[in-house]
This record gives sequence, C-alpha cells and structure tokens, in this order.
Amino acid sequence: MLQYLLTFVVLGQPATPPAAGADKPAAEQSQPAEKAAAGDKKPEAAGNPCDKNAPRPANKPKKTLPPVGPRTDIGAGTYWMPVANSDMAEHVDGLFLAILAISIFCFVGITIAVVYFAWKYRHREGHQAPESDAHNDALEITWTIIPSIVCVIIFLLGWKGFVDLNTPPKHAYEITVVAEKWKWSYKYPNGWVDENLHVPVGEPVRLVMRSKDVLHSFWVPSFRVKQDVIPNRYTKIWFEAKTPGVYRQYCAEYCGDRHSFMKSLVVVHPPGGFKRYMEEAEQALLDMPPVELGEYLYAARGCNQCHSTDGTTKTGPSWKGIFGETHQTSAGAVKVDENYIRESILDPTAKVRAGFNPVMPTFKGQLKDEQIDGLITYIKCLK
Amino acid sequence: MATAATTIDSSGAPPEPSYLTVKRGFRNWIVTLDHKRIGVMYLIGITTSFLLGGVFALLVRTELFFPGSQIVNEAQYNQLFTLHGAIMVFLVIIPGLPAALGNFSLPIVLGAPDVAFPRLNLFSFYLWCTGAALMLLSLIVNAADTGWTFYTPYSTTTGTAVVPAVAGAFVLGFSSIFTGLNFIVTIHKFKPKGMGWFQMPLNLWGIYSTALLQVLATPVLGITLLLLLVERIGRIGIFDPALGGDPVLFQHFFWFYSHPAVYIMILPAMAVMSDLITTFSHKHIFGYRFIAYSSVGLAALSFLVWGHHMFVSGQSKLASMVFSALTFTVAIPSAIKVFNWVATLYKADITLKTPMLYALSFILLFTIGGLTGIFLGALNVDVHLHDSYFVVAHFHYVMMGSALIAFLGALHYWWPKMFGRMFNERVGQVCAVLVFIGFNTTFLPQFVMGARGMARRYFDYDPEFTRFHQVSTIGAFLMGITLVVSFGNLIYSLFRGRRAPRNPWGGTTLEWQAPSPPPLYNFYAHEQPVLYPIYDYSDLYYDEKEGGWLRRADAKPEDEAYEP
Amino acid sequence: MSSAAHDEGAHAGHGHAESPFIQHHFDDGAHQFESGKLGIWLFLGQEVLFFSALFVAYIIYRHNHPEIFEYAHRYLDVRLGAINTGVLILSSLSAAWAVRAAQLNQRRALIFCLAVTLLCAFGFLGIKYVEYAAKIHHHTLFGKRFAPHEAPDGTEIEQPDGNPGKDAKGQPTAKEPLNTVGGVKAQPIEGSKGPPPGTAPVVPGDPSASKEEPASAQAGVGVLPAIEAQKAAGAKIDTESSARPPPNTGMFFTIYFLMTGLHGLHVLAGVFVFIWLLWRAAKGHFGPKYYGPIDFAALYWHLVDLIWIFLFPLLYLIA
Amino acid sequence: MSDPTHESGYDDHTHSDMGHVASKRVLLGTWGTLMVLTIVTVTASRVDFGASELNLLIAMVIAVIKATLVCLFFMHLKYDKLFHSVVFVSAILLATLFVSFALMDSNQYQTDVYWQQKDYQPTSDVDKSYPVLQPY
Repeated sequence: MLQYLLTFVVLGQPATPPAAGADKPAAEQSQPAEKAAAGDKKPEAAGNPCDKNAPRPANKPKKTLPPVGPRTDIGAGTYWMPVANSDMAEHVDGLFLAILAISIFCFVGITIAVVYFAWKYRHREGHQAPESDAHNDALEITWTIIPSIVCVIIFLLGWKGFVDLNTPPKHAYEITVVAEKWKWSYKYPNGWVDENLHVPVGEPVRLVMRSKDVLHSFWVPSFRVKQDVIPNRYTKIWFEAKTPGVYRQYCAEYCGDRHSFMKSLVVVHPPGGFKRYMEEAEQALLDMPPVELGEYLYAARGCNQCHSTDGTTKTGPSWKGIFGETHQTSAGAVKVDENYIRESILDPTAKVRAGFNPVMPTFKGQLKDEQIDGLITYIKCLK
Repeated sequence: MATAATTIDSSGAPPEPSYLTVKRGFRNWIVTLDHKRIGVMYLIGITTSFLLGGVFALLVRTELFFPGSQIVNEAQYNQLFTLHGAIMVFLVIIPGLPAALGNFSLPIVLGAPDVAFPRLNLFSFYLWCTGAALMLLSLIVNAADTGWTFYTPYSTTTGTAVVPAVAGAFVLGFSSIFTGLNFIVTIHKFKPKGMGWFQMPLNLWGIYSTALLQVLATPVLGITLLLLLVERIGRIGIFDPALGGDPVLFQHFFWFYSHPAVYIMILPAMAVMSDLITTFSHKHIFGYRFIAYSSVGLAALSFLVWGHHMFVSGQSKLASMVFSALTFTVAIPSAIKVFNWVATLYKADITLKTPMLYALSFILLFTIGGLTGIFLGALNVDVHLHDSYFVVAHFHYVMMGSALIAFLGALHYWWPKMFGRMFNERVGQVCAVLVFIGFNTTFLPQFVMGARGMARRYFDYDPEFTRFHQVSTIGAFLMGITLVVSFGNLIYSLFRGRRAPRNPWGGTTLEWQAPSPPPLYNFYAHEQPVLYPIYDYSDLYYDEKEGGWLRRADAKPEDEAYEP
Repeated sequence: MSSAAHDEGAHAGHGHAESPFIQHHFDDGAHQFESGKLGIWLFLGQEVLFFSALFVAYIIYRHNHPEIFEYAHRYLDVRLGAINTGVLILSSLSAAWAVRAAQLNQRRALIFCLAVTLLCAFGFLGIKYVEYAAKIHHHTLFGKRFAPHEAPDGTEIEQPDGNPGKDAKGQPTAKEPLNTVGGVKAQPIEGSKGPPPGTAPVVPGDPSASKEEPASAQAGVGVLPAIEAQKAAGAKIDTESSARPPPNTGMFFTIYFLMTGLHGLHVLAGVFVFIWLLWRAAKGHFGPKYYGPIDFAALYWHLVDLIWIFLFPLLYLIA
Repeated sequence: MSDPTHESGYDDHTHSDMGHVASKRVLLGTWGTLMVLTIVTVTASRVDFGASELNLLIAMVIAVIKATLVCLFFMHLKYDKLFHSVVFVSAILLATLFVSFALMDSNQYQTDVYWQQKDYQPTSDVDKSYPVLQPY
C-alpha cells in the first residue's frame, strides 16, 4: 500500500507498467485480429465464380499485410504526459506545465497560510483574537488584478495553440475516418479500408471524420489531438507525427456498451514505409475473389446509392436478375451482357435504359480492369 | 424522532415543545408546513440517496481495480456510473445544501416564523420524492446507461430505461425551481428590521444567488429533458441527425443549464463556509462586501460559460474562443473568495472543532478544484484533457471535495440546533481528517492518469493505468467507510448525545439565539431575537455550565460575567 | 407547474384580523400580496426561460434551412392564427379588467370578466383543435410522419413509393422529366444559404468531400449540371409547382407542434386556474383587501398571451 | 441585482389598497392598440419587403411593441416595484444570450453538416439502421 502511494506522489518517477515486456498489439483486449482483405482459404481449382468462399487457384496465395508492431508509447512519456509526438504536443505540454507550476505555487502558498494561521492563532488560554481590520481594499484589488492578468495570459496561449490545432496546412494527406458503434475504420485515398491508422512520419495528415450512429471522439494522447465524431457531419483534425512508432488511439466520447474497447493503433511509418504499405494494401484489395471485389466496390464506390440489389427501382435500374435480360435503351434494344455493363460503367450515357435519366457519372480512369470484372461477376451472380 | 428535547433555561420545562415533538406521528410529518420539518425530511431523503450513490461509486471503483471484467460486465458498468452520476447530481448535491440545510436555516437566520410560501415548500418536497421514485423506477426496470448527461443520439436510441430517469430529472428540476423561488421571496420580504442587504449573514448571500440560479437556469433543463423525452418516444427529429436535427444543439441546451447547476452546487457551500470560518475563527469576516459581490457575480457569470464543456464536441472555433475567454472571468470571483477566507484566519482565535476541520479541508480541496479548472479552461490543453480522468478528478474535487464536504461541515454545524443533541467531537474530528485523506488518495492519482491518456467512462483500460486505479479504489473505500462512520456518529448522538446549548459554537447569527431544537415558530413568543451587529464576537463569552456561548449583555447580576 | 402558480398566491387558511385568507406568518394583507407578487414574477421569469429553448431551436433551424420554413409555413392558415391572436388579446383585456373589478369590490363585474376570459380560452383551444385536426388529416406531422399528399397550394405530391402524383382534379400531373428523378430534391429558391438540400454539400476548399467520398457526392455532382442546364434554359424552378417538398420538412412541424403544443398546455393550465378562481369569486372570497389570486392568475395569463404574440408572427407570417 | 427594501420588508402602499387600479381608459386603449397592431402585422406580412429578413424584422418589432404594451399596462409593470421588471427583463436577457450564443455557434459549423447520409436509407423508408423503437 505504502509503495503504491510513494510511487506516484513522492518519488515522481514514471510508474513502470506492471506487465513488463512487449505489449502485443492484439493481445489482451479483444483487439480484432489483424484482418487482411480476404479470409484465408485452401488453394484449389476455381469453382463456381459466384461462390464467395470458393477455393482460390493454387498459384495465387492470399496476400496478407505485415502485422502492426507492438505499442511504443507505453511509459515513454514524462510523469504527467504521454510521449509528445508532434510539435503541437510540445506547446500543449509547455502550457500544461506552466499552469501546473502556477497551481502548485498557489496551492502550497494557501496551504502554508491556512496551516500556519490555524496553528499560530489557535484557541488557547489567554489568547484573544488580536485587533485586525475587516477589509483592506488595496489588498482586495491586488488579488483581483494579479489572477486576472495570469488568466488572460493563459487564455491567449491556449487560444494560439488551439488555432494552430485547427488550421491544417494545405498539402495535408487526407484520410477519411468512419466511426461506428465500437469500431474505427480508416479509408485511405486508394480505397483501402483498415482498422488502424497508418500515417507517414514528418508529413501533415488530415482526418475527415464522420460517424454512422452515435457520437464518438477520436483521441490520440501522444499527438494531443481530440475531436468528436458526429453523425451527419464532417469534423476535421490534423497532426504531423515526429517519430515513427505505434501509438494508442482511444474513443473519448461515451458511445455505449463497448465504448472502452473501441480503440485502435496509430502506426507512424518511417520515411518510405508508408508508401510500401499502401502499395501492399492496393494489391490486397485486388486480390479478393471477383464476386467479393464486386460486392465491395458496389458499397465502397457508391453504386448502392442509385442501383439497388433487391429489385426496387431507385435513380438507376436495379441489378437484381438483370444479367442476360434485354431492355430498351436510348440506342435500341440491348442484351445486358459483360460488354454492355463495361460500356455503361465507362461511358454511361451511351445506351441509357428507357425511363431513366442520363445522370450516371463516368468511372473511366477510376476503376481498374480487375475491379470492372469484379463488378460484372457480382452483377452476374445477383439472381 | 422520539427525542425529548428540552432547552436548558431558567424555568426548567420549555414554554413550547420543539418542532420535533409538537405534533407526533408519521401523518403529521407528511403534511407539515413547517420549514424545519421539511428540511429534516429532505435531509433524510438526501442522505439515503447519498449512501445509495456512494454504493454505486464503490461498485464502479471495485470494477476498475484490475483491467478486464471483475464484478460486472460492460453494460452493467455503464448503468452503474450513470446511476452514480444521476443520483449524486440530481438527487443529492443540487437539493442538498439549498433544500435540506437551507430550508432549515434560512427562516431562523432571518428571525422569521417560516418561508414565504410554506405549501409551495411542501409541494417542492413532494416533487423531490416523485423525482426520486422515478429514478428508482428506472433503476429497477433497466437502469439508463447514457451517463448523467443523456447525450443524444445515444440517449434516444439505447434500449435501457432512459424515459423514467429523464422524467425523474425533469420533475426534480421543478422541485429545485420552486425552492429557489421560495427562498428569493423569503429573503426579499422577511428580513427583520435593521437587517439591510449588507447586514445579512453571508450564508444568505450564497443562498440568494443560488436561488437566482435555480429559478433562472433550471427551466432550460426542464425543456431540454422534455424535448429529449418527446424525441425518444415520438421521434420528432429535433436532435436526430437522420431527420435534420442536430446533436450538438442538445449539448448547448443541456450545458446552458448544467453549468449554472454546478454553481447551484458550489455557491451554497461557499456561503455556509464563510459563516463557519468566521464563527470558528471567532473574528469578523475579512472583505464582507467582496465575498457578497463575488457570490452574485459568480451567479451572473455562470450563465456565460457553458461552452467550455464542448470545446472538442463539434463546437465551432469562434464559439470555443469566446467561451474560453469567458471561462477565465469565472475563475476570478472564486479566487477572491478563497483569499478572503484565508485572510479571515489571519489574527483569529481558531478552534478546530469538526465543522472547522471540514471548512479548512473545503478551502484546500476547493483550491485544487478551482486551479485544475484553469487547465481545462485553456483551449489547447483542454483538447488533450477533455473527457479524460483529469476532468473526472476536477469535477469530483469541486463537487465532492467542496460542495459535499461543505454539506458535511454545515450538517455538523447545525446538528445541535436541528436536533438539540451534541455529537461526539473526537469521532467527528477524526472522521473529518480521514475523509480529507481518503478523498485525496482517491482523486489525486486520477489527475495523473487522465493527463496520461486514461479516457473517461471506461469499463476496461490499458494495463499501464492499473496502479493508479488501484490507489484510487483504496482511497474510495477509505472515504466510503469514514463517511458511514461520520453519519453513524451523528445518528448515535440523537439517542446518546449531550443536550445541546443554544449557542454551542459561538455564532453571532440569529439562529443561535433560538432554543435548540427551536419551537414551531423558531422563537418563543417572549424571546424575540435581538439583532446584534453582524460577525461581532466581542460580546460573547464561553460559559462552562451552559456548555455554550452566552452574551455579556444577557448576563444576570449574579453571573460573574455581569458588567453594568 | 401551474397548480403551484396559484399555490403561492392564495393561501386559504385560518383567519387574521383583516381577511380570512391572510396566512399567519405574514404581517398583513399587503405583505402577503407583495410576497405573492414577487413570487409570480419569478415564476413568469422562469416560464420565459422555459420557452426560450424552443425559440432557440426555431431560430437556429430557420436560419440554417430557410427553404423548409418558407415551404412548410404555407400549410398553416393565417386567418385562424389571426383570430386566435384576437381571442387571446380579448382574454387578456378581460383578465386585466377582472383585477380592476376585484380591486374595486365589483363582484358581478369580476365574475363576468372571469367568465369572458374562460370563454376566450376555450375559444382559443377550439381553434387550435381545428388547426391540429387539419394537420393530422393532411399528414403534415413532425419528423418522419411528414408525408402530405398535396403541396400547400393543392397540387399533388409524388409519393415516395414512386406512383406519379395526381393534381387536384385526379389526372396524373404532366411533369417535366426533371421532377421524376427520384433521389434529387427540388432546387430551393435562389438566395437561400446552406447547402442545396438532398445533395452532399461540396464543401469549398475541402477536397475530401468530393475526392474521397464516393457515391452520393459524385452522384450529387453528376445531377447538379443537369439542373443547371435546365435553369440555363430559362425554366424557373421554384418549389411551389415542383413535386417534392424540401428534405426534412418535418422539422418545421416538429417546432410548430412543440411551440403551439406547449403553449396550448399552458392555456389549458390557465383554464383550470380560472375555473377555480370563478368558483371562489362566486363565493365572494375576493375584495379590495384580498385579490392576490386574481392578480397573479391574470399576470400568468398575460404571459401566456405574450408568448402567443411572439409565436403568431414567427410561425404564421413567414414571408 | 438586489433592491434594498425598507426594514419592514414591505413598502407602505400609497394607493387605496395594495396594488394600482388600472383605469378603464387605459385598459381599453391598450386593447385597441393591440388589436390594431395585430392587423398591421398580418397585412405587413403579405407585402414583400425584398429580403426575407426585413419581413422578420418588422414582424418582430411589432411583436415587441405589443409585448411591451401588455407588460406595462396589463401587467402593471409601469406602476409596480422596479425589482419585478428587473426579474422579467433579466429572464429575457438570458434568453437572448442563450439564442445568440447558440446561433453564433450553429451558424459556424453548418457548412460541415450534410443530410444525404449514405448509410441511412432516404428518410421516406423505414430507418433500418435504428433499432426497433424501444417502449421506453
């Protein structure tokens, strides 16, 4: 018991964590195992294309991404603060310690005054309360002015830091963060979605965040950034990591049962490491079986906004059972086959189906061939 | 309350029975219009709610002793901390000082027979009971798990019993409004002759500014919770983002009330402490006007600063800047009060009785609470510290460390007057010191833990915080046991306590001229209170036989203290 | 709440020299009256703040989405609103007159004025019932329940389940092709701030919204040129004739029902208070020495009228 | 904020009884003006004053005039103790403070708000993303 009290109050050295040794990233909390894009499967000849977990052809082993390293921010910070991994973090620490110094000075001063007065003027035989005036305006004015000045200074420093915190540089690298009940997902510009945030070192990164259901809050203690994530609204933060490593990220706004498990890791890659990781992610993306890739793109690329898969007509025709049918289009009757779908993706206004408007945007240059094949297979399988 | 209360005065038997014994029976207590009985009923309700809330706190702390699940799973843990928060805020600490002790002391300190509207006072107590019943209903059915802040859209989509909890808080809001309204009219219209605004004890200044806050801020809580109820049941879409609503708007509505609410909690505490410190320093208060003006100033400024709860919750940069600047203006009156209290201790004649020990620990804990508020007021530091354990420690220092310790101090201060019995001084003093130690053991580590990255309302935490949680849990149990012992000491005094004199502590305010416990209309017909200059202790002397303080002016010729 | 309002005013209780209704702890009738007056004024201050949150919601949602308010307020009947305002002002007059009558000890005038106030209150609630019934009939309710069959000016609205709307006379209304486009909402009238409804806003200088967010942003971008083309061709697209109301129009009716509903509840509470006062006036309780309850109930009633004076232009008279 | 009352806690009343008696002329006059102003505000709303804010401003000015009339004459604030006006006006000031701060903030972040939430079905169908409506 005494040892506990001493460690944090008196000795003042950072309390070493009880569980020594590397803290495995996916160890004790039920951190979801590092999920590569596709589940692992037994190698076998390609079966029916519509079967999502059809055995993979032998020659193409499933590409898995390198696992995330252990956390490097445990016990690395000062006594009060976790490790400061961005220059803004330095400002925050500086102001924090300044206010801490002022507070300790005031608190110790008041404590000494109270204890001393309580002892010196304690009630005892023959002790009368000596004469003293009931008010002293000069004293009152001084101890109003001085705290006001200190407060104004602290406010200004705090505000300056806050402005820096909220004005990202123009060339920041952008990642979309989607928070939903008890899971973070990070969408990178190349379409790859990951459970952990991968950022390059030394480059400003900007997060555009939104929530799918309730309020969450993106908090990385090492970068001293925190911002609530609100449904139906984009909220934005930015930071620039200074040292490579793996840092813990938390959800700070209460969001339900597994609020305390809704955390992920921020992996700061050394120079060049981030680019390599993104390329591997790109490959992993294309490595799924075509029908799963098609389904993934149907959601990720927003086809679900205009095309439904359950028969209801939305802005565009439904894909359910459409493959093989012939329909009237602006350029005569057309059988819906591979090249009609490929053409409609790349040049939507060529053959517009009757009764629908030519409002589909073109995806030329945005979808690779494997992705278009994936979509075609997916549409083919929608019976 | 079967205490045969007598007051020690010349004629032996008291001319009138005390308010406790004038009409016996449960029925008489339920329909009483007497502010003292209503105060005692509030006190019983509030102390039981406090012990219930404390049990939830200890359950939360036991759960957090090790990472991972110990005694409850995550859903139950969320229900536990929500109930701990809701019960402590709405049931204990907002009505605590104003309704329980304020109801008892206000009319006597004014020398008035009762508050302005006795039936409205009883109606407020019934509202409090209905609110408490609704909260218990939510507890029994499927306790709400939204946190005491009920943030949407979680509170409108979760499956737990949020409606009874919100309805309970809605009803408790009106109990608070009518109490505040009652007190403002009483202070305006029932001041005795010779007691102008600046001859009033500082306790009344605190109660007056609290009452202003209760009347002008609580209705916004009422409408906010009403909107939340209608949103949750009727899906009207005012806070629902899918229907065009705005969850941040709910936070504006909620915090517009809830920041004045934290001043409803602290202002009566400061008020009582001013009286306590001057009584036990046996010396006039230092800077009466500055303390009075800072009370009213705090009440006014508390309406301007609610945005500092929302720096990172989607509030715009401009609004955050404005609120941060205004938040620092609120720090100044609090600092003035603390400096004036310490100045009162200078050249005093201090007796360290139990209430004074609570008062001194109040000064120290409130100083820490106030100073840590400065950390959270600075914008970029708050971005890191918001929703972390630093905030948990800050508001526990201000709410529990200041408001609740002041409640205990005031309870010990007025206990002889309320029940005519003296509690055991030694036990009281030891409990006061142990509560101070236990409190600091519980919440000092949380400051460090919070700054290091421990988020708030977490059921499970990363292993590097284990040591801090363990120390905090030990402190929590120490404090819990000490509080139970101190309440036990008070209750024990009801049956075995020494008879209380009229003025056990040597106070100069009017309540110490009333017999303890006072009769139904506070003063005997032939003994109307005499208004002496405020906080003037020169005329008081301690009389061994009486066991309390007497005034030389009242001394009979045969007493040795008699001076022509 | 209101039961407490009259509670602090009148304290029937054991007698005192002056009037049977002076409480023992008051010095005299004037002291009780003054205390009651301050109490009711504090209660009115509290009521103002109770309604303030609704005014905040109104102003914020109107400032950010003016097209909803301009479109939806035409469902309200200004004539009924004006009549209601007149009724409440008349009841305010009769309430004030009742106070005068009580002060001058004119018992019959007092009873008459209280009766008039009550009649006006019932009239107000009756008109409110008519308005609410019309709203329920037209399905213009709050939140998701806002699914009216016809636009404010009577033309049919295409239902979300896709069947083309019919105009007042039942024939399928011939619509420009643009209106049948499902997901696209009508282009609001020019000059309205805020993002065009129905399309994810392309935040200026915020590349993420368009580049990274697939789907709706791109779909939205794809649609806008079509509308621009239509507008360039000179066709005036305004909301009246277009088929579909702006998105989330239910928000206007959320605020409408909240404000008028809460106000209506306060009118109802006032009705109970006035019935109780009418009964006591008939028994001759009030006179120049003791008329507190009448005065305080009248003050409460004036506040209810005051709130309606602000509600009427805000909800009904949006040009 | 505080109004130093006399010692006895209530002031001596100069009128025949406790409160001020409003004359018939004042009552009817106020009532007439209120009715006229109502008609004015209704007709003013039909005239298009260009920007929609102007209409709102005019309607609000008329409403404030009507409100002050009701306060001063019907509610006797003109002849009453000052503290009652202080209470009422401070309540209104707090309400305006609440409105202005909330509007200042909400106006700032509106550009980030979007309604076409991809994951919600369009508002017309049932929101599958919400759990079934709980009884309480």
